[in-house]
Amino acid sequence: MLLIHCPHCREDREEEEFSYSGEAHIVRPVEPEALSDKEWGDYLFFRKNPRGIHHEMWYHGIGCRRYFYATRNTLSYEILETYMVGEKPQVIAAIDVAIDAHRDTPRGTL
Amino acid sequence: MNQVNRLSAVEGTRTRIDGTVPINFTFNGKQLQGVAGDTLASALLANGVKVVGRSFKYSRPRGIVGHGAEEPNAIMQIGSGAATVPNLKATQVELYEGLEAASVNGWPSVNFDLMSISGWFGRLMPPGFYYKTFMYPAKLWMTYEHFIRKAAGLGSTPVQSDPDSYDKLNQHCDVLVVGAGPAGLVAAREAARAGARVIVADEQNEFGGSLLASTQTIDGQLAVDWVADLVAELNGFDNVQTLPRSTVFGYYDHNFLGILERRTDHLGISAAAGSRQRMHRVRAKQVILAAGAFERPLVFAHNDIPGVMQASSVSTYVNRYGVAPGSRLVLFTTNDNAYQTAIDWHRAGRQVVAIVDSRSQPKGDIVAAVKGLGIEVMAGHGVIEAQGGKRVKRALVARLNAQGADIVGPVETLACDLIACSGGWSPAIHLSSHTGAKPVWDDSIVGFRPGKSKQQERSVGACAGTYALSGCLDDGARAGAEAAKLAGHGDGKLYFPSAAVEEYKEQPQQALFLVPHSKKTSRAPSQFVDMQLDVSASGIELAVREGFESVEHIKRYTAMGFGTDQGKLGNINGMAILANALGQSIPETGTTIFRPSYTPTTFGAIAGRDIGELFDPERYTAMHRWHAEQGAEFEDVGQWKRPWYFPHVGESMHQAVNRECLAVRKSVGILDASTLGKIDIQGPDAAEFITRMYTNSYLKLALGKCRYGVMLKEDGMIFDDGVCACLGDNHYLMFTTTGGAAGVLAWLELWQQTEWPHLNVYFTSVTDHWTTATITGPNARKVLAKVCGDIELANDEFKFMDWRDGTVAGVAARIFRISFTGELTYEINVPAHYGRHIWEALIAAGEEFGITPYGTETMHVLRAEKGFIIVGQDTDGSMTPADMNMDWVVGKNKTFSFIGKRSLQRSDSVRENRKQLVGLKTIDANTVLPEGAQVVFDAKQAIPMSMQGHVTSSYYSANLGHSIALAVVKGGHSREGQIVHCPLADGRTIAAEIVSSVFYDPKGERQNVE
Amino acid sequence: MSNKLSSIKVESPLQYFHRRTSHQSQVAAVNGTELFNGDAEFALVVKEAPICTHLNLRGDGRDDGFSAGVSEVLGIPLPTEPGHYHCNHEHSLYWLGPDEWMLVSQAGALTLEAALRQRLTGHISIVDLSGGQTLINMRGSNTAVQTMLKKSSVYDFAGWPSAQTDKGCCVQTTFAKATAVVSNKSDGSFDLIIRRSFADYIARWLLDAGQEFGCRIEG
Amino acid sequence: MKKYSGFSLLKNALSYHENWQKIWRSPKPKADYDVIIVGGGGHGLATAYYLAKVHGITNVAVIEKGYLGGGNTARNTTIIRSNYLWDEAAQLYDLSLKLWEGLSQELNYNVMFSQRGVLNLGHNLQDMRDIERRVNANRLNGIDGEVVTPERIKEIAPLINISRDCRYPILGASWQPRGGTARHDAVAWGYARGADALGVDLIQETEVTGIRRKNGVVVGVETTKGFIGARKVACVTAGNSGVVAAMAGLRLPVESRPLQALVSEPVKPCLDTVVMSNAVHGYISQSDKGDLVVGAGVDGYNGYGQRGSMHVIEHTLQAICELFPAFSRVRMNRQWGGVVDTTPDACPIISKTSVQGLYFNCGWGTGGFKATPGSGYVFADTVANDHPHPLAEAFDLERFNTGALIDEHGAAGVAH
Repeated sequence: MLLIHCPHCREDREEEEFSYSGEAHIVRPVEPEALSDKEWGDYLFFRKNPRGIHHEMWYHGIGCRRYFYATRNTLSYEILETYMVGEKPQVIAAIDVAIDAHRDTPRGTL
Repeated sequence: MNQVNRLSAVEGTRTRIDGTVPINFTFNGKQLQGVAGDTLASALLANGVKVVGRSFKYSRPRGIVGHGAEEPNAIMQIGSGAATVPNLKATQVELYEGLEAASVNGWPSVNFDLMSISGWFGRLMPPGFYYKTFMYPAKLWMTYEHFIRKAAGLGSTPVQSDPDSYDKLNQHCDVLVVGAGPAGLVAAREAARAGARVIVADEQNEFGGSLLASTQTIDGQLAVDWVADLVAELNGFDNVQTLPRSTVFGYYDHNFLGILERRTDHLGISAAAGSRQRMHRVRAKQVILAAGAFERPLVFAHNDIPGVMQASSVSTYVNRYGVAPGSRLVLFTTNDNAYQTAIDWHRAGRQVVAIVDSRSQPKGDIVAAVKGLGIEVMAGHGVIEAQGGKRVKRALVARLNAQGADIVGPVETLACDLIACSGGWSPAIHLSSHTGAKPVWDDSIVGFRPGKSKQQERSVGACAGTYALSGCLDDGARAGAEAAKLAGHGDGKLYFPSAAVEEYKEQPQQALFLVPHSKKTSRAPSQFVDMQLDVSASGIELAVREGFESVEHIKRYTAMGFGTDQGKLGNINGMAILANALGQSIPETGTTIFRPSYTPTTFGAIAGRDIGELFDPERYTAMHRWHAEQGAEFEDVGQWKRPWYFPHVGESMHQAVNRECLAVRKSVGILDASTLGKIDIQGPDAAEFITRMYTNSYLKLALGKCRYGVMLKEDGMIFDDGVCACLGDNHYLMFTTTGGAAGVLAWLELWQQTEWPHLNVYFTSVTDHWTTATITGPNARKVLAKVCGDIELANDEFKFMDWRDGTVAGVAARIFRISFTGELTYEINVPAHYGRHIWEALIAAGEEFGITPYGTETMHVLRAEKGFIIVGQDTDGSMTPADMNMDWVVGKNKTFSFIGKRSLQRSDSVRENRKQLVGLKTIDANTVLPEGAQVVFDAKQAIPMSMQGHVTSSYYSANLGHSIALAVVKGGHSREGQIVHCPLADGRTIAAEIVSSVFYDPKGERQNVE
Repeated sequence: MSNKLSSIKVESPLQYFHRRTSHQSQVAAVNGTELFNGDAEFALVVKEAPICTHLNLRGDGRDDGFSAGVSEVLGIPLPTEPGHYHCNHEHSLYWLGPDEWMLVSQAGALTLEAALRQRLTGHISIVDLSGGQTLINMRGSNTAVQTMLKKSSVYDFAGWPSAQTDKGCCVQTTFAKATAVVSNKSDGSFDLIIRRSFADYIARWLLDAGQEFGCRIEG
Repeated sequence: MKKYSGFSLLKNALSYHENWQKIWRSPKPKADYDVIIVGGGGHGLATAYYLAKVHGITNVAVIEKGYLGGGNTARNTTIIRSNYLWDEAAQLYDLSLKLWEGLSQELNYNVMFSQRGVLNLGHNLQDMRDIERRVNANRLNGIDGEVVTPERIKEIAPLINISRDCRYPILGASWQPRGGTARHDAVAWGYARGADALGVDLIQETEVTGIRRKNGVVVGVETTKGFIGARKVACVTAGNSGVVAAMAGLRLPVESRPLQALVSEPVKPCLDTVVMSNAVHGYISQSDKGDLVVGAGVDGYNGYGQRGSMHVIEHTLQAICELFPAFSRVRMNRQWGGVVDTTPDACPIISKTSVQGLYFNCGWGTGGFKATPGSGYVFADTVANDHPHPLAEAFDLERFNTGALIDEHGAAGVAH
């Protein structure tokens, strides 16, 4: 049962007020038509889904109706930070960098 | 039976019962009497009841073992009829007048049980026996299982609805103290004094914990008096909430805890108001766990015979309830602590036959004190077997070696009727364990201590392995001040002086988890580890012999710890026996993770008030009352109640819908369309934004005009549709489906806020603000003209897909000329306060035209006649606009690649043979295809058939005089004229012709009727 | 919108509820228990405010022109601190989000919207929600009011300081299985702004939850 | 392998159960295997069993980081049914159901597969349309099923509330008599015992920490007990698939979410079938021990914590109390969570990957237990032949690029 700090309301609020909106910082390709089916499929469906540090979107739907980002540990559920759209996370998992370097397919325009 | 075991007052103790208030109750139909302050268990013991139940697997007679949440045997069915509750532990049931209790197992009675399995026959049911048998012949398994199931379960559920109600409070506090024993009480006091918002919860009916049965003094006061003063002090704080009868059942993420408060159970009535139980949903900044500890039983042969009890429980019954559950006591211990039980028993005037101490040289202060009373101490001995049938008659005692692992002397027999056991204590680490903290084995306390905190919590007192009262008080106070400080209150320093306590200095205990028997474990009489599930030491050893090594495998194979006591007594012994069998240490073997609930928690309390009509909000439109008064039948659409159809007296649904349909096409009908989602969109980039979200363009939509659009998810599949109107410069109104309203708003916000924040546009839901009355039919204009004088309604003035502001029946209204029926239609929108007014005005105005209110069913028929789709009915999340024959709604020349566009070009989206929307006309005009019928091309093929699609919508069209259906069929758009078949469950196969999905007025002329 | 109310029937969201249902739940006697605070017949009174204007206001709160404009028209400062509202005898302006406010007013919706639009420039939005919402007030014994809030919402209202006559705290949060904008008032009572279609549900919820101290709903 | 039977039980009872054969060996890992299966849950063990039994590939190791069957196999609510909507899913799940029907005898281990039927309730008109559609499709696929009325539902589950007065009254249901439940632990143990007897090495308490590749071809796995070579590596790590995929530099169309369940205290038999309701969100059955076994919907956020949020449980029990008002007084004994790998179309991934010799079987979402035998069967075939089994073809990873999804939840809400 999460307690989430809404950066807009500037207070800790109960999970029931929020909804989860998936992985953050996935940028929509500027020219979708220029992508192959595989690249487009990657953008649509393939996710980091890490066991550990995760940057994700939350919607304070029963509250200020604003989206924001959270850095959350998906194993301990600890929320390490919440931050505004347009901001960069302060906490970044080492593995994130590793996976990006390893990946066998490039990720759309990302 | 009178209360043969009730003690008269004992000097130096004060019980918590009131002997002057008798309470009558029944047990297995027999009238008995207890007194105020009794639990059901103490009253049963007072009455000399020996057997309280039968064991689950072997049906062995069982008696009361403990005095609280740890009790494995005394499982009761309480009450009868709708208010009955299964599986309550007699040790936790407060006695009330008229209480009805019954054992949950044992037929025909617990004292004479036909199902009792004894001797070697029981050996046919070792752990896992059912995995090895009942397999042949395969057909018979369901028969075998039928009999296995007959033996399942403890108590019975009621068969009626629960007459009681339950509720919840959302609580927020600085410090939650779990347990109001000595450590918890002082912790709460320090935290409260520092100004923190404190909640103290304890599962018992009164605060005090172990002190309620203690003969110790604190600051010169009897412990119970000290408790009373402290509780009064706590109640004096405004910032303290005290919750007795309240069990903290689960510790969840981010310091969220669940508490179950039992409010009326002890009264024995179904509460007429308020709630039987209340769940507190607590978000605490800091938590102090002071949940105490459980005494560990000793595992010896036939240690399950009634009369074998926990030593601390015997003391509790004597000191707290004034009950001596027997006459002649053998105390079997591995530690100093339990000697107190012999003192208590002696003081109660009963005989202590002997203290059997497994340690070869017990020499603590209390040992001396006991010897001073003339009690015999048999050092270096163990009780290796209890004997008796339904009651202990004797204890077999033998000398053990120094490790307690082997018998090294002859077996003696001690006659007795009570064996009190103590194998030391196990901290109640359950809640700490819920947080994911991994328990740590500590040899010095022979038990698991709570692991490193994963949350803002700390354990104090016995649940942290601190057993001395003085230590509990000191730790508790410190924790209280510290927690308050961390929550932002006080400086962490102690305010209250520490209490003066006299207590014995204890000598080390001995670790003894399985008492040896003269026979080896596999052949000895059963040495029970988990009594509720009949798990014995030999069963654990067998599981190891069979190759199981993980403690989780052992638990699952033997069922150890899966009972309603969750292994509070048995688990540590079981793990230790396992470790020994594996030749490992206990830490190497590990522990299992405790999960919520700490003790069983009522479903109804977890559900709370959100049941019945409050299960989910019913949303009403402003005209709801009118519909109800007209006798409308309602349909659930999301949370909305929408009129389904308006039957006249004596009319069937079919007749009503036919009448409504004909009325619309012949004259005029009226529909409450208020539930459609409506989103107001403003901002300089509104048109650009909307154009990105819909498949078509809105950049050139002129003021006063509307346009129909389809919204896709990024995967290219249709997810909503509706009309969007341009209301002014940079101002639009978007209609969504009824069910899609909230989802579409969140979807718009998502893209604007996270992807295109540079686009200046605001969205506001106006669904509730506007009430929509839709009049439709050839006479719609005439009806509207009667109540609206300030809009030019002529066809070429107020065109199809226009909207106008005007006055309707004296109310400012916004009218959209759009159509979901194909007829001339005006959707009249007014602020909802005027909803009923406008509706009644239109009904009155339409009277001369026979205006007919219609519901969603008629709406569906009429739109299906026109081939208009309903998202979610004709589409299912795998349909593109092209599939729906709606290519016309996809803007091919939009510069921006709208949401979902790219997906329309994927190989699967452009594949031939996709399912496509078509009309179906049954060969027999009167046969209506069932919605959901599957479509095949060849009706004669064998199963599995090659399915080509399915019927999405199907109705009888009274206007056309034949049935109509919409279906999605593979390659359907190029199959017009072909015959398809729908094989049905009832054996019929219905043939139909693929036709255009537009059945009625294909040229769309009727909406322009003059 | 027209203000010719005299000849036209208007129906507030809870009016239907009054006509349809018994609108009070009384304390039931429970013999000999201390459970229920049964001094008063009704420890909780819920009253729906007369129909008034509700406007949703969007704009950039950090833009001085915007906040000055709003405060000039309304005579109260724009609350920019999360979770606060400002009010005077005519208007109450609630913070809903960093660029969103709810304005509840005795002034006519059309007039008020026009006045704001005239004064405000740039990217703003004003939306009339008067028909879609209603304001209800919950007053009674402190215990009853606080308990009702605890039963109904996950938000921690006890953490709020007392309201003053011209400002107080507000929050949009859960209310049973619906939502509400809840605010405290200087007289110790609480206001709830709820959506019209949920009004019946919330009224039923309040009566049910208020049963233990007695709850009356007034029109 | 010594056969289990009533006779062997009797014989062993006479010798005080001192002479039972070990259920499986505890071998030290060899240096090299033909196939390494990562993950010793039901699906992994079934894959190993069928590799050995059907394909004669016995130089196989199953590597499990904890204990066998300790993941979702140990955490699910054991519901078995095959009444899926789409042909591809229905055929796969029905293969599984057919294997279930002979599994106890096949394994000589009683997995207690109990065909007490499954009801999927409908509460509104669209539910009923979907039920009709699904049942019609099932029948034409040769899968048993019928649409039943509330009155018939009441006969099957007498304590259910079919009153029209409740918030979301029951309008009907689909009924699959061949569906039911099985004893989850026994499934893992039975497959493990069977695989072991055929020569498969079951290696517990050993975690795979890396997947070693050479020129895009798998050569083995790094583990906490060192490197183990293999020509093929088959990953069956439900709830952890993304993490294992990342070891090979792959990303999956998978998000791992908590799924919660709970059991009541044991009560006397009162519910003889499985009742599921997607619309009000709860499902329930009664075990042979008497526990009411209740499952919830998936939690809203990604999480590997094997626990979810309380409000999900609260909602589920509201639904259960609505469906069975008499159960309101029953008490929750234990609650827990598992981690489910959800895919965009609520259908599994059974697939080769871009790495030669590396295979994935994952993404079963909330419905993996029922698929255990069929999943193992088609995956073993796919691994053995390096080519998808015909029933696995549609579940290839490629579908997420072409768009050929099998939108099972589009029609069924939640695919438990």
